[in-house]
Order: sequence, then structure tokens, then C-alpha cells
Amino acid sequence: MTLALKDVNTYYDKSHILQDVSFSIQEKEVVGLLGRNGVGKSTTLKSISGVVTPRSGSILYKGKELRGLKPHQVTKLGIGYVPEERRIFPNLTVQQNLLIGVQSRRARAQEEEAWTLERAYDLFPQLKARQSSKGGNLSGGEQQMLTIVRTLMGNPDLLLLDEPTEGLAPMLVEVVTGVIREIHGSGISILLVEQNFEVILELTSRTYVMSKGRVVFEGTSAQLADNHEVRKQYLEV
Amino acid sequence: MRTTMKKILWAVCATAVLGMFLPAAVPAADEIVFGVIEPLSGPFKDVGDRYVNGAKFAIEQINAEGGLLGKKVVAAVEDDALKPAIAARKAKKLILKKKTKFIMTGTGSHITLSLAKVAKKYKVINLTYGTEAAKITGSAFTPYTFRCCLNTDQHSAAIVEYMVRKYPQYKKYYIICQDYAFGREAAEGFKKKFKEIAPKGARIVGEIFHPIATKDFAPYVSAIMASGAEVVLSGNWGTDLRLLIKHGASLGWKVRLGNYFLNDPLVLQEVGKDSIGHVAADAYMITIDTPENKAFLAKWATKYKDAPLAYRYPTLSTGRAYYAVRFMAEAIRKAGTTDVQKVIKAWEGMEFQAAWGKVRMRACDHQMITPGVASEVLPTSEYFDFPYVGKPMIIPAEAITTPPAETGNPRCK
Amino acid sequence: MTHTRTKNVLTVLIVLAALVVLPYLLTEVQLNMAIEIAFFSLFAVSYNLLLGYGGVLSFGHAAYFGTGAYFMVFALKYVAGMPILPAVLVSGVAAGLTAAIVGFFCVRLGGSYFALLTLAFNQLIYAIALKWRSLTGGDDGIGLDKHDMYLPFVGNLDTMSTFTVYYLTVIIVLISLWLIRFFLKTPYGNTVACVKDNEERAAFIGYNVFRSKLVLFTMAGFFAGIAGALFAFFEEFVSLDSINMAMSTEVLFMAFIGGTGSFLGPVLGAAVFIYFTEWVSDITEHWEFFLGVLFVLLILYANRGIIGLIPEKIKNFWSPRSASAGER
Amino acid sequence: MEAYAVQAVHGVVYGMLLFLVTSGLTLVFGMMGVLNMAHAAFYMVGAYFTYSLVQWTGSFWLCLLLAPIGVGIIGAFVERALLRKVHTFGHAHELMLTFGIFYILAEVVKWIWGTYPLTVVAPDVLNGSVPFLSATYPTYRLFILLVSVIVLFILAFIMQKTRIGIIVRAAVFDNEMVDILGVNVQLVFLGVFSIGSALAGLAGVVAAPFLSTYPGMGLEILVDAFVVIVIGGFGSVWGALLAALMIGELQSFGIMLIPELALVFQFLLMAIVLVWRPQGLFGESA
Repeated sequence: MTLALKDVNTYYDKSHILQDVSFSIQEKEVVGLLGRNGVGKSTTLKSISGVVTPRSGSILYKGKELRGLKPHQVTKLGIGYVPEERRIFPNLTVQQNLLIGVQSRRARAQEEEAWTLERAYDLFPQLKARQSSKGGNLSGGEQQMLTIVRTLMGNPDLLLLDEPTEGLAPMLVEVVTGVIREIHGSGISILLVEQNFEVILELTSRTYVMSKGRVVFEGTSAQLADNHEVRKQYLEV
Repeated sequence: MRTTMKKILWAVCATAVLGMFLPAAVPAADEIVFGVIEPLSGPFKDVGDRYVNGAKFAIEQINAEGGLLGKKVVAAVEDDALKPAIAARKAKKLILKKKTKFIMTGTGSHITLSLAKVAKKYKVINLTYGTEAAKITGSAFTPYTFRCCLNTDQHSAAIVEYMVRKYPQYKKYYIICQDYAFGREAAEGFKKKFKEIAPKGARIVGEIFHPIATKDFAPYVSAIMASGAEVVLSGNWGTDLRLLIKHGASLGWKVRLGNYFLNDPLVLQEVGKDSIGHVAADAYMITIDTPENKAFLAKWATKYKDAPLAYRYPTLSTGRAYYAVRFMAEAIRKAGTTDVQKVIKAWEGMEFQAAWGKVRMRACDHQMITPGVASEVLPTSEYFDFPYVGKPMIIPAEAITTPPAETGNPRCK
Repeated sequence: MTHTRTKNVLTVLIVLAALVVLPYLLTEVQLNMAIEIAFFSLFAVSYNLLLGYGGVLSFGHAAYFGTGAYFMVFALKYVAGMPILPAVLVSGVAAGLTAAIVGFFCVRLGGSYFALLTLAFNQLIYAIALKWRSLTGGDDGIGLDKHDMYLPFVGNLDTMSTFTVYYLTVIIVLISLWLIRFFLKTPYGNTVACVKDNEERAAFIGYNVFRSKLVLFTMAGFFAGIAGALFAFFEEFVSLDSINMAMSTEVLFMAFIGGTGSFLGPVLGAAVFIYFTEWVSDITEHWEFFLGVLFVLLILYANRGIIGLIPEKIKNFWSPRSASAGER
Repeated sequence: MEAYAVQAVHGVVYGMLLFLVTSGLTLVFGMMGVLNMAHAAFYMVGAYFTYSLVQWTGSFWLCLLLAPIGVGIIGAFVERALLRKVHTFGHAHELMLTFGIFYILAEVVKWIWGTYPLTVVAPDVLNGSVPFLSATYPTYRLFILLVSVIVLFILAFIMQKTRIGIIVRAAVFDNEMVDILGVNVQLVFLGVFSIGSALAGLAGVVAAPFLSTYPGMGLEILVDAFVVIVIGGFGSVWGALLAALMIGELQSFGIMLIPELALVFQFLLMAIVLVWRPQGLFGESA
């Protein structure tokens, strides 16, 4: 088991956002996390990555407790987090954006498959073409690519992706889906938060559905596809 | 942690509040209290310290000689942080709690002017031994205020007298002063006297006012050098004096500077040899060559031999404060009472023998009429291990005294 | 509700009665200090309009205090027969106008920008007071010459008497405090007072944040000016110290030490500040060090000021309605 | 003509000294959004350290290294133990805290070193003059110029060319994201604040023999430094450079042309810039 959350409770000031959330991800698995807006999906990712600290519960990653760690410590353990808002650095060039993500120590540890600028540019030729333009001048799709690749530069073993296809044109959604599949193919586990059900079905083997801060469904993606009740109650608008 | 800290803070505040209500000491009936109000905290502390030590030493001497009117004189010292409002508050405290009828300060004309208001309200004597603004004894005169130091006109005149008498060959004068009330008045004083006694063909080639606490004097020095000035007259003090001399010397100016405060060891210690040949003037200097002064210095040494540089010798303000307090004590003795109105009457027109000569309290404006002393900085000194002023030229009182009609005081016609 | 109201009215009456009899209980030294506390309270409360309600840190509030003080002197000196109360009002208006002009430039900016600009404008106004010697006396300061005060039904009052100055000051300060409080409770005042908490929301729902902030800034300036006028009247002397950065710092200390989160916190702060400086400066020349330490400790551990240190129970008894603008 | 050339050089020298004083302030503001009022106190402490170090070691050159390190350590303590605690309370609290620290440090300096002006003598090699046009020019002023230019180049190099510089610039925009990408932003803050403080200390070392060492030196430079960063645009190193040079030249030529206004030059310049460009010359809009 790579990542296991057990009874995680997270608060913003006084509002109780995550209520006893528990789930787990196996090695090299792609797991989907679904639910309507504001049910706590993003907060779950933030709790794992250390951006917010859960008040109770435990988050074990390869046997290590993550709760209470700072984001950079979590990153150094091998968890890459791509937040929902793209948050590229508009005043830096594409290349400089990528450089910030580099974790030289992790790169050395996994020398064979380490992500380098060259490998990133091979995967995304359009980023190479724009390597010296300012991040602020990229299109939405390019920015989304950049954020994902930037996180890959840290050589994560587990990737937390928060709605990577949000606001992208259908053609770009396909590109992003392809990219995620490719990342998975290179042996990285992925926790994918998505609204786009098609994408989920295509990419994930298992899914969890959240509602009002709790996990209300777990099963294989195929099971979810068949379970109309859950889909109706928790997912469809 | 947070709550403990809160509790501690709370306790501190409570203690503070209680502490405020502790009773203050009330003076004994057989004491005369002199209230000394000076900056004893903040950047002007060393200035205040000196005045306090001068005044205290005078009071000790008075007591050693048997007291005043059979009573012991006590110094009550308060810190005004060089703020008029605080000075006024402390003065009221001294007057109401310690029953003092004599308050004094030497630092800041605005302090003396503010104290004048308090003195007038509570009818006590307001002595200054160091604040020089002409209007203290001029347009803002009150009968309770007495000044036992030079005013800006006298001080400027003494410097100009020295320069013109000793160096009649200099033809080009330049004035540089700080751009505020004191600097402007000092400059007026220079110009007034210069006009009166300038050698033939001599003129003022430039006049410049710079902001207080100027950091770089190079632009000013270059302007002075470009004018070809031989003499620079300045009322600067503090860093504005030290930096003017240092930056002037570093740019290689060849001028003789005449300044109000160059007999201050704190200044001369820092600027060192850059100050040699420059000129200072005052009412009192330790280098005055009279037996009275030698005796005074000997007595001073018994108490302050190992004191900090600022008052190891009664340089600059200390000597002035000493003689001012002695003068006032004599006036009280002459009045035979501490009744303020009677002291005022007795003091007006009274004469007094100071170490440098005879001085007189002018009746109409309560300005001490005194000879001035002026001297040059020499490479070596018997007092300090850095250049210091030598034996002064005594400039007669008539040469530097403002005629009564020009004081702006309605009582002087 | 009625119970609370009764208690409120009672509290107000007790405070008023205490203020009336105070001069008969205090020594003259203490009475002088009470007067100082009164006008500095108003100054600190006016400052707190910016810090507590506006959420902006000004390093230049002395500019308006000083402007008020100088105009008080000018009004009494240059306008023959100027009665005292209108002179106070004129001083406030002069300070308010100054604040409006400065505010026009400053309130667009927030945070550190605002702090720096207010500081710079303070220096500019200070420079004007320093340079314009014929009017202000420059560094020497300028004396205020008092004349008697005529009040209908009361007659001529001797303004040299500390009693008169006390009552005059306290009454004007109380009226000013009441006016500020009253304004903050009007619907418009309420939106102005909340400008800190919902700047973004406010801008979103379409009311004019700029105007609200400017109103707040101008009002703060106006009442600082009134406080300055009272200061001048009490001291009978005004110098650059009333308008320089040190005074701006002191008012920050007063407001913050007392507590920016409540309307009356700064009043407590002014009292503590004056007593503290008076008391500690008698003990040590390094009193400013201890003042600084107190200030930093409060920032770190009790950022609601001294009033925040008072146990809730006592506070609830005295002011059941707690402050409208809470610091986090 | 020569008079103008001399004044121009005076202006450049003083301007670069002002730049040296403000560079650390700009760095800290640009990176952390903290307007560090304690900066002026750090500057003063740097000068006082220089005084004591010269007393002990006899070497001014050593001070150029040790005093900034000492001040940097104080800065590190301030950031780690105090500033970080109030970060969540917002800018006003950070500003007040640094002001409180300024206030305390100014008193501590008086407590330790007294109120007398202290003499720091520059090494002989810097005390002379070099020929310049038809006269001479003090070597120390050229030394000030040299140190400032070196600092400028080092800063520019670090900011533009190194990973640290890139991280710092990224953190200006979104320090949380930088943290998420695996960089310990707290540590970066600590480093930047220490370096900013150390730069203030370095300015203090350079100023000590030139501007005299006394308790008021911090407060007196504070306002000038703030005017520089307002004019230059908050957080912009190039803006600070340009503004400092403008003020230096204005002081030099202004006193020749309109001496009456010497007191308000910098404020006038500031007012003009603010009316024309409220965010300062190089500032991003506020």
C-alpha cells in the first residue's frame, strides 16, 4: 500500500471540511476521487500535500506519517501535487518555471528514469519551442502542461492531480489524458480528482466518491459506471 | 505559552499601575530646590548630562560654602527628552510637588520658550544657561525668564570679531548654517556684525542653509571651494558640524571655520586634526588664563577627574551652567529671600564676577551682558590627547552686545 | 435587553459623575495629567479609526494633530476676538482638510505602501512647519496667548485655571468620542467602519471603497486636529514636536497598547502610555527600551492590546456590547 | 563646467551609498512583502559593530566581512523568532513588529555604546585623495562607489542567473506554490531576511567612517531610504538604484540651483513620481 488515509479530519477555522476520510492507493495505481463542487476533494489533496494540516487522523505514505509535515517535506518524500489553479510563475520563463520543480536529490536516487529538462522537452515539444517565453504569456493548455511537467521535475512516485482538464477544450482534454496515461506508464501512482466522468473511466482502475466531507462510495471504476444510484445522488447535477 | 505570557503581561501592567501611585518625596522646609530640566534620554543625553553636572557642581559648591540663606540647596533633575510638552509636564511636577521656585534648562530654545509659559503661570524663575534664540529675551520675553549665556547675536558677533581682528587679510567670507530657526538667527548675527566691522574690500561671497542632519556635505563644500572663500562662518552643531569639517578636509578645502561649538571635546575628538586652525567662541572656555578659572578647574578636577569625556573638564556648556547657577544664587542672596518677585528685582542690573570677567544682568530684557571668549584649535592641548582650543582672546562686552533697542523686547526702548 | 440598557446608562452616568468630581479629588499634578490623557485619548481613538477600523497602519498621524495645534495658535493669535470653541472647530477643519488632501493620495494604496506614504507626507508637512518660520516660529515653536472664554449663561471663564481647561477638554473630548461612535453606528458609518473586513466584497457589491476610506481618513484627521487644538490650548505652546514622526509613533503606541480591537481601547492606551512614560522615565533613562519591549510583546502575544488582557468576565460586565471591529 | 562635473560625481557617490542602504530593504520587501522598519537599526548596528571590531582587531577590512555577518545573525534571529510568529496576523502587524524592533535596537545601541559620537577611522589607503580634474577627490568616496557597484552586480547576478534567484523571484508571486514544489520557503525567507539585514550591516560599515557613528544615524537614514523605495517602486532593485541616483544628483545640483528647497527635494521628487506613476518608477501596479 503506497498511501493510506485513516479517519482524517480537516478544518478551516471552525468549519469541519473533511470528516473521517479514509482511503488508500496501491503502488502504480491510478485512483479517481469524485464528487460535486465543495465536497472536500481539493481539501483532501491539500491535506495530503501538507498545504493544510488535518486536525486528526493519519496519512501514511510508505509507512511514514505525513500529517504535520510542510509541503516541501511531503514533496521531498516523493509526492507531487498539481493544484487546481495552475499557479505558474508568470514572471519567469518556461525553463525557469521547470527549474524550480527540480529535486536534485531525488533525481540522483532514481538516476535511470529521472526527469530532466531534455526528457520533459521530448515529451512536450511545444514547451521546448516556448522555453524562453514568460510563463504569463502561455495559453491555458500550455500552462496546464507546464504545471504538470514542473511537478514531474521533482521525480514523484505519487502524483496528486487536481482537475487537470478543467476549462480545457475537448481536443486538449484528450492531450492531457494522453499525458496522464503516459506518466502512469512510467510507473507513477496517481490520485486524480476529476469532474469529467469520461476521463475517470478511461484512466482509473478504482474510484472513491465524496459527499459533504465523507467518502460515500468506493469500488472499481466499472462498478461505479454501473451504479446509477450513486452517480445520480452524488455526481450528476 | 500564550496564556502564560498573557498572565505575565497582565501582572506587569498591574504592577505598573500600582507603582504610579507611590507617594513622591516632599522636600524639607530648610531646603531650596533648583529644578533642572534636561534631555537625559535619547540622542541628546550627552548634552543634557553636561548641563546637569555643571548645575549640580555649582549647587555643591554653594552648599560647601555654607548654603544659601542658611538653607541647603537641592537639585531636582528631570528628563524632558527634548520635548516641550514633557518639559512643561516635568516643570509643573517640580513646581507643585517639590515646591521649586527656580526651573532651568540649557538645551533647546523651544524648551525654554515652553518653560517660560509654565514659569509665567506659576510665577517662578525660568533660567536658561544654554538656549540662544534671540526671542527668548526679545519678542517672547516674560519677566520670569533670565538668560545667563550668549544669545545668537552675541555668539555670532564674538566669532566675527575674532576673525576680523586677528585675520584682517581675509576678504572672502562664506556662511553655512542649518536650515531652521537657530541656524537662520546665527547667520543673521554673522551678517549684522560683519556689516559693522568688515575690513575694507571684504565681503560675504555666499550663504547657504542646509537641512539639519545632512548626510553628505560634499556638494556644499565644493560650492564653498568654488567661491574662493577664506573664512566659513557656521552655527552648526552635532553631526552637521563634524561632517562639515570631515568632508571639507577630505575634499581639501583651505578655509578657516568659525563656529559656535568647536570647544566641544566630543566634536574635536572625532574630527581630530581636521579641526586645527578653526575657531570657536563662547562665554566660557576652560583655556581662559585667569587665576579664578585655574581655581575653578582645580575644584572641578576633585570631583570629575575620571568622568566621561563630555564633562571631565567643564568645557562648553558645563562651565556656563555652573556660573549661571552661581549668578542666580547670588541674586537670591542679594534679595535675602526666595520670594520670586524680590529675586527678580534684585537680579535686574546686578553684577557678578565670573572666571572670565565681570558680567551684568541687563534689567530690561534679562540678558546677561558679558565679554566673549574666542580661540583657535591647536594641534596639542594640555587637557586632551587630541587637538583642542588654545588660550582665548577676550572680546569686550561692548563689542558683542546687542543695543537694547534692537532686542525686539518692548521693555527695552 | 432592558437590563443591559439600564446597566449601560448607569455606567455612563457613573463615568460622567466621576469625571465631574475628579478635579476635586486629584492634586493639580494629577489633574494636569488627566487633561493630557483626555486629549491624547481622542488622538488615539482618531488614530484607531485607521488602524482598528480601516486596517491600515499610518506613520503620519501627527501631521493632523500638529496641524490642529498650529491652527489653534493661529486662530487665537491672528484673528482678533476669536472665541475659543470656534477656534477648536477651525483647527479640526484645517486638520481634516489636510487629511483629505493627503488621503486622496494615500488611501488608494494599502499595506506597506500606505504606511510609507503617510510617513512621507508627515515629513513633508513637518518640513513646511519647519521652513515657514514667520508663521510657525520654526524650531523655536510658537506660544499661544490665552484670553478669557465667554459662555452663554455661564459668563466669563478664566482659561488660565487648570479647572477650566480640564472641564473644557473633557467636554470636547466626550462630545467628539460620542460623535465618532454615533457616526460609526449609522448605516453609512457602518459600511465605512467595515471597510477593512470586506474590502473585496464591498468593491464587488459596488460601493465605493475609495470614498469610504477617504471619509475615514478625513474623519481621523479632523478629530486628531481637535485633539491637537486641545493640546495647544493646554500647553499654551506648540512646537515641531507636535507634528513630527515621534508623535506619530506615540499615537501608534497608545492605540495599539490599549487595544485596536475596541472603541475605547485607545483611551486606556493613552492613559497607560502617559503614566508609563512618566513612571518609567523616572526610574530609568532607558525607558524607551522597555516601552519597545512592551510593544513587541503585545504584538507577539496579545495583539488585542491591554484591553484584550482584561478577563472576559470583567469586560462583559463593563461593556456588554463588545467592539465592532475585531482584530484577528 | 568643472564645478558641474564635480557635483555630478558627488551625486553619484551619495546616490550609490543610498542604494547600498536600501538594497537589502528592497530585497526583503520584494521577496517577503515586509517593509522592514528595523532595517535602519540594522544599518546602525553595522556601524557600531565596525567601531568595536576596529577597536578589538584593528582592521577595518575585517569589518567588511564580520559586521555584516553579525548583523545577518541578528536578522536571522528576528525573522525566525519574531517575524514568523506574526506573519499570520497580516502586514500591519509585521510592520509594527519591525518598527518595535527598530525602537528597541536603537535603545540597546545607546545602552551599550553610549550617546557620544564614535570615531571609526578608515585604513590609510582609503584616507587619501586621488587626482581628479584640476583638484583631488577623496579615495574613500570612490571606495563607497566601488562597494556599492560590487553589491549591485552580485545582487543582479544572483537574481538573474542562479537557481536561488529564480526561487526568490518565484516566491515573490506565490510562495506556497514554491513550497509545494519542494523548496523550503521558510528557509528561503530566513535566508533573504538575513541577507537583507547583512546588506544593511554592510552599508553601516561603509558609512561608519564617512557619516560618523552616533545614535541618531538610523532614524536619519530611514526616511531617505523609504523615499528611495517609494520612488523606485517597492521591491525593485533597479528602481532603487535609479531612485537613489536621482536623489543623489538632485541633492548635488539642487543646492547649487535652488538651495531654498534643499530640505524638501526628495519629497518633491517623490510627490511628482507618485502623481505620475503611483507604483513608483519600476514598480508593478499596487
